[in-house]
Amino acid sequence: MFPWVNGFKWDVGHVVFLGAFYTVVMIVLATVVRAVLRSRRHFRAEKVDAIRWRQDFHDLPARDRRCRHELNGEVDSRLCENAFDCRSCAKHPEFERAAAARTDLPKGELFGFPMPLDRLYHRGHTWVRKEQDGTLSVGLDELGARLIGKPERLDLPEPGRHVHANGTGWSAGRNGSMVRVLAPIEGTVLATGGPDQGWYLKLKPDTPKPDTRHLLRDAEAVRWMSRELDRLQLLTTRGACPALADGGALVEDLGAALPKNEWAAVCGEMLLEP
Amino acid sequence: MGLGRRDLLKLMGGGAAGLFLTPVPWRLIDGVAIRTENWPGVPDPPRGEVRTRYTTCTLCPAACGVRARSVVDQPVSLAGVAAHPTSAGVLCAAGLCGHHLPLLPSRVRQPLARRGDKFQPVPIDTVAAAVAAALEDIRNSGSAERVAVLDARPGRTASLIYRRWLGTAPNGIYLLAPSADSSASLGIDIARTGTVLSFGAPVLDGWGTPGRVLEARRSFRLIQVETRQSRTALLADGWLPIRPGTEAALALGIANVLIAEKLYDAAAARSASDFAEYAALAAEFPPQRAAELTGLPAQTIVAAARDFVGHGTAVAVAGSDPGAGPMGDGERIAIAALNVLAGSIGREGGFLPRGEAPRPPGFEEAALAPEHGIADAPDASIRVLIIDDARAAGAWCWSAIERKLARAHIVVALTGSLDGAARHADFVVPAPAYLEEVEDAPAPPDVPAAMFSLAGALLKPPPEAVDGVDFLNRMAGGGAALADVLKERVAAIHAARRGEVFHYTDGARTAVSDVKSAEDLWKALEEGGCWIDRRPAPKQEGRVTILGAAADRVLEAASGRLPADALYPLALVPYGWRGASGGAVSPIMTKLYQESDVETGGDTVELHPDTAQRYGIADRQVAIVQTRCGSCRRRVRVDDAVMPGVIQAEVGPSASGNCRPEALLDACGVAGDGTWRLARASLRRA
Amino acid sequence: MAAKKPARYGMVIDLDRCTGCGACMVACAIENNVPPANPEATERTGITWMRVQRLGNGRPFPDSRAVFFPILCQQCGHHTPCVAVCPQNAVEVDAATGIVDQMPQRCLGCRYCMAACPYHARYFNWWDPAWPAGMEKTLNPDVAPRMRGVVEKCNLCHGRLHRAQAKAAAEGRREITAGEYVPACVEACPAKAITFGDLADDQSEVAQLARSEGAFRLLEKLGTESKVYYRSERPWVHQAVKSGIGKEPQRG
Amino acid sequence: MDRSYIARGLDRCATRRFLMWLLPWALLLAFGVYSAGLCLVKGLNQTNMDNRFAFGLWIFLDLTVIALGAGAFFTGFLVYILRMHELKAVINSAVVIGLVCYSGAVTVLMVDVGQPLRAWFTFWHPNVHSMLTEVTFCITCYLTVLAIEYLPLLLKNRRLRQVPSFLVFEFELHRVMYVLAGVGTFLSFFHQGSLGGLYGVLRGRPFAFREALGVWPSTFFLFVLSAAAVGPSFVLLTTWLVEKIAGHQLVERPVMQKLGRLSGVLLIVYVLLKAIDTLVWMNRTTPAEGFSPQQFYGFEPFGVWILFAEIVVFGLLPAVILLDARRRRSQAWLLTAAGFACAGVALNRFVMTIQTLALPTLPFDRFLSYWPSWQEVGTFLAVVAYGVLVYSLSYRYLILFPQERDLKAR
Repeated sequence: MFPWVNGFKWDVGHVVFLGAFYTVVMIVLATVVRAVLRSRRHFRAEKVDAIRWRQDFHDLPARDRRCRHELNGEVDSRLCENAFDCRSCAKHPEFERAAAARTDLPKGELFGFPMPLDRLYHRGHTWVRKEQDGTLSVGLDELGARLIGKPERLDLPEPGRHVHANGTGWSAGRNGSMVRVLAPIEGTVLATGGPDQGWYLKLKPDTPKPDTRHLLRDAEAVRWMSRELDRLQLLTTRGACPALADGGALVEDLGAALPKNEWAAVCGEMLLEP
Repeated sequence: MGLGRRDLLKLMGGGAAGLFLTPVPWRLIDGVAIRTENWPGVPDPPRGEVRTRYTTCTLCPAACGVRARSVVDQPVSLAGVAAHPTSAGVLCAAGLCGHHLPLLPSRVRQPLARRGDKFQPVPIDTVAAAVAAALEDIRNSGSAERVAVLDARPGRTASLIYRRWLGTAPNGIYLLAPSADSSASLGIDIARTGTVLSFGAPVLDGWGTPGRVLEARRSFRLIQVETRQSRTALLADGWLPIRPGTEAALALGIANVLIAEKLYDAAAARSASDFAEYAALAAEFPPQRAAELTGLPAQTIVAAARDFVGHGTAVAVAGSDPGAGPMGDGERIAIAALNVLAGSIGREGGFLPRGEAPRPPGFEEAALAPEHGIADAPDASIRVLIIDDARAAGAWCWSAIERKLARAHIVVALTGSLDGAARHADFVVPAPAYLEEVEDAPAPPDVPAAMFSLAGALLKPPPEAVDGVDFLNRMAGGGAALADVLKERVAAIHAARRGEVFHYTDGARTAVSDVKSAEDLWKALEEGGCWIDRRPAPKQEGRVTILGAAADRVLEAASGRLPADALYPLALVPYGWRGASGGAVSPIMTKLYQESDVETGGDTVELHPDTAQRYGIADRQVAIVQTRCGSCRRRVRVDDAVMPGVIQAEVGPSASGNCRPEALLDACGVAGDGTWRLARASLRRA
Repeated sequence: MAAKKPARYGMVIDLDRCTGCGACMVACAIENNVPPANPEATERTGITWMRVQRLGNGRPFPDSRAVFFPILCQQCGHHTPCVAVCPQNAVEVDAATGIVDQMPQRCLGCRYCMAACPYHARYFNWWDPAWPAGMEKTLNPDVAPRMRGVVEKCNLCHGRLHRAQAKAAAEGRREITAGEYVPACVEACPAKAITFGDLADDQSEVAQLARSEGAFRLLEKLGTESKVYYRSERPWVHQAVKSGIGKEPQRG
Repeated sequence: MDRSYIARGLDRCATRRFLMWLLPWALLLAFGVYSAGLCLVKGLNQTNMDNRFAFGLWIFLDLTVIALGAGAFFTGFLVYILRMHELKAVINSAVVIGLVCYSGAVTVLMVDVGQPLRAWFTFWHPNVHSMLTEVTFCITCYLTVLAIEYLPLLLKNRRLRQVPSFLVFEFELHRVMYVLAGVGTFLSFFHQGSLGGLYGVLRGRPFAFREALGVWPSTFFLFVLSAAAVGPSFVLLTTWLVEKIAGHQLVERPVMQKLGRLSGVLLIVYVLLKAIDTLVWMNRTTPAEGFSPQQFYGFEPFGVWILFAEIVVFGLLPAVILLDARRRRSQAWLLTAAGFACAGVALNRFVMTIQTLALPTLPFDRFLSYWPSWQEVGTFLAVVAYGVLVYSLSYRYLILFPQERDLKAR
């Protein structure tokens, strides 16, 4: 084992064999140590949320990773490569330019499903609204709200904490399982609300003019939402339970309507948590 | 700045990590390795001053010289004494582990009395009193009941003391243990022998004095007459596999050829008073008939006869197998007769008469009870039977002894360990075991010169040990101890000024005449030595008788021992190995009977493949051997060296428990001539 | 004086002399503190550094003949099968004596060496070594008994070699003389069937016997250069050894 | 109630039902641990091995199990080194199988040696020329590697990944996986090989002894090859088995066929080389050692048929089937062939270990028979039970088949 241990010989066999052995040990050790150090660094750099989202996104089934422009019909089939952050997407501006002539003005509701257009929508079913005071309020859109219904537990970030776009905004507990809600945009938490206030977070944006290119607005948002409703429909009917009540209107509280497991699965699907 | 717990932990962690870069932990592990290499938990051999001590082996009549390597006083290994005049530096397997015998689990450490089939400790005086009472009763009642000593090792000084005591005891009778070689007055000049014709004698396997015989092996031809392919048969120059129990027939067949072809020694024949009668008897066994009886081809018998006398002095020896007991007188005589024909009695290389170590005063033959075989004692006649050293003589068929016992009887066994015949005793007297007592060893039966060796005591006997002489003295209320008588005898030897002393320590020899005093002689013998008489000059006997009154017994033996028997078609042939068939053996002997091909073990029988097939028994299956007298379970070994129609059964220790030969030997049953070496048997799968 | 060339201790066993009495086995067991067989042991789980086997000529009665084959570690001098396989150097060939040494205290009991040995001369301690109560005091002080779970085998009576060397050293000699070192089995053999000595010394009796007519080694073609020779005058023995395996031995 | 531990959207049976499934295996494990305990406490006299049959059931099964576990390294090699991404569908499962097989084998080896407390001497005083040393070093290293490869699967568990540091660490580990896969391949190559060398070097066992190519006997390479060939087959079989038990598809069929094809290709090469090796052994190696091959097959029941079965029935036949695309498409053919391939390798290991020891080498030897004692069997069953338990738990709480959710969605 070592030169000073009984039985060790300085012959080719020993040197080659033990050499190989120690190399292997070193490589394995180095690999693991590297992994540890790097993860420590990420940890320090508060990259956790980013990484989590990247992982989640990677684990999402293909059908949930469609590019927004596919939804718009501006491209027939495209998977998003930037984890739904169009700001870092090379192709996004091109699509935008191509779609500059978007004219159709949608109305603020969908099958009696309120869809206020004064705000920007995130694909995790949250919205952002720029307030006069320059803060941003963040909330759950109607679908999200009905999905979660009345949360039994609500883990909101304490004021002063910084949230990242696509990071965990907050998580809500229902039916004994938690579901995390993605933050639509980065900013520092000023105040926290809840289902009753109609908003969940008040954020102080990092920059006076926050970049919101990655969020859905107007018609695009509506199209997306209608597709989301179809998805939900699909999901819930697979579980053969009434998600859409009479006339295709979404029931008030899916959390109550769906059996626990189904609900958890549906939440995961809709709120982009694999 | 304060040092937080966190920093402290970090420091410790770093320290631990750093430690691994230093040789310290590795050295520690190496230390552990070396420590664990010397694992404890196994017996630790006692250390101490290593000495070499000498004694003489008394486990069998061969009386081999023994060199004992001892740690302090405990012998840890035994070996032969190089250049020993008779044993020639040889010890047999049994002798090599003799130092285990005093430590056997079956060792007897205090006197025992039988209660039902258990033994319970009793004071020695109770035993002595019981025997004394019985003696008194015989004396007073004047009945014809006998007082007997059954001596497994005749010819010792102790034997003389027994015989003297029996001379005075009421109806005393001195019995030689069955299969014990009697203190015959003829030895064989084996070094000069031309041919040895052995009828079942294990010549190369512990017969006579192994060292002496094996040393001479190259110089004599060996013809082995034996049903079984024994080790001797394997190494013999010729093997005559005869049907069981037809030794006498073959002997007479050979005699027939010798006489017919005038190959015999005419002078020797003339000296025989009843040669004509013998010749007439032999005439009834022409090769043809002998062939029919023995199952050998006639020409083989003729060839054997010519071979026998064709190479210098020829001796014919009758075997007594350690497991199977002695041969019948008929066979013995028929075989002995061949020596007369060969003229080997009293000739160089033949049988030489030999004397005996001088006896101390008071032991003249007249004063002693004569030697008898067990057969000589009338049935149901023995009231008191004292067995000396039950384990020494090999296996006994207990029923042969039992039938001699009176209805009310006392059997006292003097023994070191509770096994062999001792298990049948009413009282067991804890005799000193091998190496525990100073005793003497007489000349080995095959040695042509008188000898006397002392076996010095290397170990202390247990406090309650009582030897035979001591026991007699306790009954008689006093008398000389064995040691004193031995001293007297040594004094007598010294006084005779004959022969020389061989010193085990340095292999030197000193003429007795040069030994200053009897004390010096005693000292020399006790610290390892033996006295050898000068070789007697060869001289032909005057008149000899060949058959004597035994003609009919010879005829009976010669016409075959095993008459056909429809119910019991097979022949059961027990056999044993010297030093192991008698009783419990050193546990090391497992190597021989369990972990090698040397012995098959006392729980097996061997069959020829055809025999096995006929009875539908496969190798290693268990079978039951059934005879008219009993039965026993044995594991079958199929071996095509076995004669078809024969069951070979080893008598001795076995993997499946200690040695209990009785089952088999009792199944053999005692024949008319008092032997049990053969029986008709049948076989069935268990 | 010039350093003597290393010894190659070996032996020649005369099969025509071996009576199969087993004295060698007993002497070996006593010398080397080999325990008696455990009551549950079979012929295949006992320990016999020296083991007398029986080789038959395979012919039926009355033509059947047999020889006794004392089998011990053959002290292979080349390609020593057990040395190469031991994972932790518990077996090594002593350069000075040519003796294949087993270090039970180093052995972990993987038994790979036993699978490797074509002579089946290696034995595993399936049980704790046990002697009847009180018999421990008859153990040989020069040899440590082996613990359960390790492999052991004949080392030509190591204890005796050391004793001889110690004696020589005490008398200020470098080398031990021929007769000084003799293994227990050789000393014990009543038939003097075993000749022991230094095969490297051409003058030695053993070397001459090894070269003599009728001498052979087991599995010679394996090229293990074993240092245990056998000899026999009997042609059928050579025949049986040459023909090797293939037919069941007749003895059950 | 363990829902929160099960990844979202995976169908897993109710907890109670799962426990019922675990129960018998747990009992089996307990029994096995008991028998192993007997062997450790009372010693190996509890087994039916002996001085002549120094190796028995355990070594045979160790060799087999490790060969079957080769799927782990080989699939890893294909995915991370050769970048066959479609095989990602089974890589996780393969890793678990590998971990189970290797850890099981090593545990049994620990019971098999007479002085387990000294096992580490092999590291401390290594004899680098011994195949067993190579095996010991490589297997222990590889077991560590497997454990590290298993770690990400574990950390990806729905509950555990809530812990941020776990999440990040898993992420980082995943990125260096190709290094570990490489190391694993290297190690596996050597120990699979040296397991073959184990017997090939036994000059004293002419039945097993083989000519050396370089420092290794031919069996070294045959073992590597056969292990690589049978690894995918075993992964295929287990996947199918799990599908049957779980009651729904876990892997896309093309992936299975791909595995089958890989097996087939390697198997045909192996059979070819094996045949050549056998011929060389018969006509060169054995005669040179003074034996004739017929002698070895003269002892019933181990006649020539065993050679035929090993090379043709369980070698050539499955290879041909697996190479035929049409047959491969039929599940039945695919699985039968895979089964045969595994059986073939098992038979090869059996011949190498058991038959080698059963055959005599000296004229007065007997042909030996050996039957394992219940303690031996029990100890092995413990490994099987342990394997099933670990796999079941992994299957329930970890994501072994990434395609499962999508397949379910369809």
